[in-house]
Amino acid sequence: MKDRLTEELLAMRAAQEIRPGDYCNLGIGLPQLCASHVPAGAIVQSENGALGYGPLVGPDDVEKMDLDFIDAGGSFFTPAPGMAFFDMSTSFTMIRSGRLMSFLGGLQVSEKGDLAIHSLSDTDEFPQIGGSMDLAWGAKRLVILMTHNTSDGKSKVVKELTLPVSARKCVDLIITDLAVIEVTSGGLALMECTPGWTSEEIQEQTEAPLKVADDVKEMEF
Amino acid sequence: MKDRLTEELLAMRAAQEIRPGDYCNLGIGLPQLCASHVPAGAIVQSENGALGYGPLVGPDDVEKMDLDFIDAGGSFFTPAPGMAFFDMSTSFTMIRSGRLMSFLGGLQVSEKGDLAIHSLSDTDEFPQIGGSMDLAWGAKRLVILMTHNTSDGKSKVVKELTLPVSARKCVDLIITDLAVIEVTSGGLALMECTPGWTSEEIQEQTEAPLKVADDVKEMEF
Amino acid sequence: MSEICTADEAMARVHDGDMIAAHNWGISGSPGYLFRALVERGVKDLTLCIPNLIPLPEGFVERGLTDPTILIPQLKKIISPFFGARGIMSRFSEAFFDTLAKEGRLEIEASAHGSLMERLHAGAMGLGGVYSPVGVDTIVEEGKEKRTIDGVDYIFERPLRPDVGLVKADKADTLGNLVYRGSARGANPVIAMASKYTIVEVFDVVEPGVLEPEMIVTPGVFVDCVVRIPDEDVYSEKRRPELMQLLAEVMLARGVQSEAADIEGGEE
Amino acid sequence: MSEICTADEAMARVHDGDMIAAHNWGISGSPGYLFRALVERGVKDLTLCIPNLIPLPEGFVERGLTDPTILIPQLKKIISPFFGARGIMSRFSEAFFDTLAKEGRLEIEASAHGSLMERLHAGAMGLGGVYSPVGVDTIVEEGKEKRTIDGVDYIFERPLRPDVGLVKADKADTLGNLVYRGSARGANPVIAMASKYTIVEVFDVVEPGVLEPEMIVTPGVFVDCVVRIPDEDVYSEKRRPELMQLLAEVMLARGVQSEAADIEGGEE
Repeated sequence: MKDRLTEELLAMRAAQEIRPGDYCNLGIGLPQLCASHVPAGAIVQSENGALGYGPLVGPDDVEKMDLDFIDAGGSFFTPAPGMAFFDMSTSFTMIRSGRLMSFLGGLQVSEKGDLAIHSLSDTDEFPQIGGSMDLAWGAKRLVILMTHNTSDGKSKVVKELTLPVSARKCVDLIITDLAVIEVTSGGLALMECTPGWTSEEIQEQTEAPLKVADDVKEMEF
Repeated sequence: MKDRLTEELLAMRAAQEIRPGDYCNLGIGLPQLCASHVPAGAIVQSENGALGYGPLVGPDDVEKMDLDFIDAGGSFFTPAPGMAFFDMSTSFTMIRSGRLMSFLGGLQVSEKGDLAIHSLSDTDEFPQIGGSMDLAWGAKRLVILMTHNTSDGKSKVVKELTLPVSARKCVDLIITDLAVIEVTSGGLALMECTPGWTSEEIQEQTEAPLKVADDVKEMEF
Repeated sequence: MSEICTADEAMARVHDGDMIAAHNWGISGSPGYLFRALVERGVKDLTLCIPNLIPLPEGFVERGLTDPTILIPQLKKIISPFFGARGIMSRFSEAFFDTLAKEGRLEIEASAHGSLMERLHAGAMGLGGVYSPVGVDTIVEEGKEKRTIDGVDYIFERPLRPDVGLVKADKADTLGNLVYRGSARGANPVIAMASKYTIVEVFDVVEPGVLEPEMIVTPGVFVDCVVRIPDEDVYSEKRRPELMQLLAEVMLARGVQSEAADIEGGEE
Repeated sequence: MSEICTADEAMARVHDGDMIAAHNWGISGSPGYLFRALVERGVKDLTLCIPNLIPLPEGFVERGLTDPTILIPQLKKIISPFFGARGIMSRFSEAFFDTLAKEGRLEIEASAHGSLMERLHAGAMGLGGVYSPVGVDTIVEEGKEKRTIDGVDYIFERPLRPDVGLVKADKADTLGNLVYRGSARGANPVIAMASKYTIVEVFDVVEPGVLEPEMIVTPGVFVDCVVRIPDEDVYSEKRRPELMQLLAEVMLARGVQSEAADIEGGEE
């Protein structure tokens, strides 16, 4: 079987969507891994109430960890000049302002750009909504980072969501371990393929129909 | 003609309603004059976003004035240990929280405790609502400080408001240059008379009927 | 990302018909330097959301200071809780207002202070509207939906999402993070969050890290454009003692009264 | 006026059936010292409003630390956007939850983070409710009024006005003014403003004037009761390095993962 992207490579590709001067919220899971690849001059936001902090502390730097410097995923971050702290009401005003781009994980994305992220079942007793619904609604640009298929091989890029919807028509771009896919008014456009994979092979792994972009290319890192 | 209270005496009597530990908003006009008589341990709030500041700067202390230390009426205040500044959204959250008592001026108060304060006419092109409606709605206890009669002798304590209403059933206590009047569910109760004035004489100056309290007494300062 | 620019450059972003928000409670905390630039920009049919509309006392305008009433000829609508009536009427003739009214050119919408803050907050949060208990049975409820919830009466207040916010802060860093001083904070942080495009005038711009992360009131993400007031300008920090002196003279001339004393209406 | 008291004295104010609000995002900023006191108080049928319900990793509870899931036996309802599901299920048996569900004793109300903040804000401002655009077409809209305003769909969200707010701040002064540190701020200031009665745990209490007026985040008027964590307690400032060490050990044992890593559901 062909190789898919590692989590690290996926995060590196995704981080290319962030430009200097952008404000970006990094969600829990794969998006967190982008923190180490954010370009200089871009500013990271965390929904629990921090903006403009520095790189995450690695496991070898325990002495740099500060109990009061945690991001939304509970990772410890380092301070940076110009960072700011604020309460969660201010944080969600920010998130709903349309001034942030947002990277989220995903369980499913439909061809219309609908997103499922918070639960695996309609009868889930303990849903995990967190900030995802606010982030999906308010983002200037919403990028979903996820594996292309579930662990049992089902496509996560679907015609219609089968999992509980988190927000409708919100996704702008999908980055998976197989492809970069743009959500357009005319459906899903395959923009980039993981090295070694053809458009046809990616379509085979994808429930929703993909239009192959004229300038489709191989992913670069 | 008998003497009515001076503005200064009226403010001194009103300030007796404030106890150590109380938080109190002082409105524009007569209430501002209470600032010099607030008991130690009581904390003053200003709707533009300040809490716990010190006494106002007098006209002889120009060198103590700070352009950024102004109260709601535009008077300059002195700093005090433990004072805090905040934005107007926080300030009106405070005002609506029921945690502040409030002193306001008034144009008319009805026997039901309705208040008119913001305008002299229904067709007023430039109403002066400010924070009065919020303060009247949100106060833990609302005390109105005003002259008992208009400059042309009409009663400002009325059966029904003839001026535009600012808030209904909000007033707890009326302090005028003639009397201290409590608004009760059974109507207005005359609690104190200005020295030299009898209950009957005060009723003559008042459109709304006053029940004379059993323990009615002369105002003290 | 916040840009550092001049007032003229910033004003290029303001267009005919825009909704503008600004703070006003006398001189302190009000973006007078930007008001002046807005007059020079000459755009019209603006809607102005402002907590107070308080004219400066005599002697200030002559020195190059600007209050928001100066903007009236450029406005089609004012949303405000408080009008410094006498001052406004003395600045503009009654005939001027009659003309505006006849031409339907100046609409006045009264609000309560707390409700104005709440409408701006609702705009910032993307809400469709809120039910507010303040102003029930008053002029403020005119034309608005009313609803009783759990036995309490409320008015439906619509969100305000200004096209441009004019903000006055004490200092900014180059990332647009803002701190304020004393009671000059006012509605400024609320306006910065609610506006689609936020322009800020400051006394000084500092490097990132100079403002402590715990002290920053408005994070830079809400700020599009930072204008540093030039040193020689009447609004500069350098010339504040001069303003204070002028204000003190006005106050002394009036006796115990305050800067905003003429805002009190009629009987009060 | 704010009082300085012990956790036990403060808890006397909490009664059966009360709505409680608290912050939780792991250890930092969460009032664990007060959670422990609330367990000791033993009141029941509480409703808990909390941004997250994240169990502590193993090894923490054994050292006297408390997370909000410890309160579950005392609750009749939880309003929260985020449940650290696996951790909760491992702490309490499935049978426990089945029993609660059968007896109708534990109601779960899901929310979005921003909507929870907005409902607390609405409670603080005395609003009757707000129309929020977030959660339309999702489980969050169940049982709620929907309304289209200017072409956009909204859900009617009701205000939350907790009876008691449990707040964690860094320092208080004797007037109850609060400052926070870093991301520990979280929902604490929102909860302090929304609650009818606010109890705060702090590392230290200082004299008025020590906290700069520009740095105070929660003005003392919102604070009823300040509890200073005793020096010897596991939650004290003195023992924070010990907590940090413990947390680091947990993280190292897990590899690159974080304190809250087990909050991620299913596929993510």
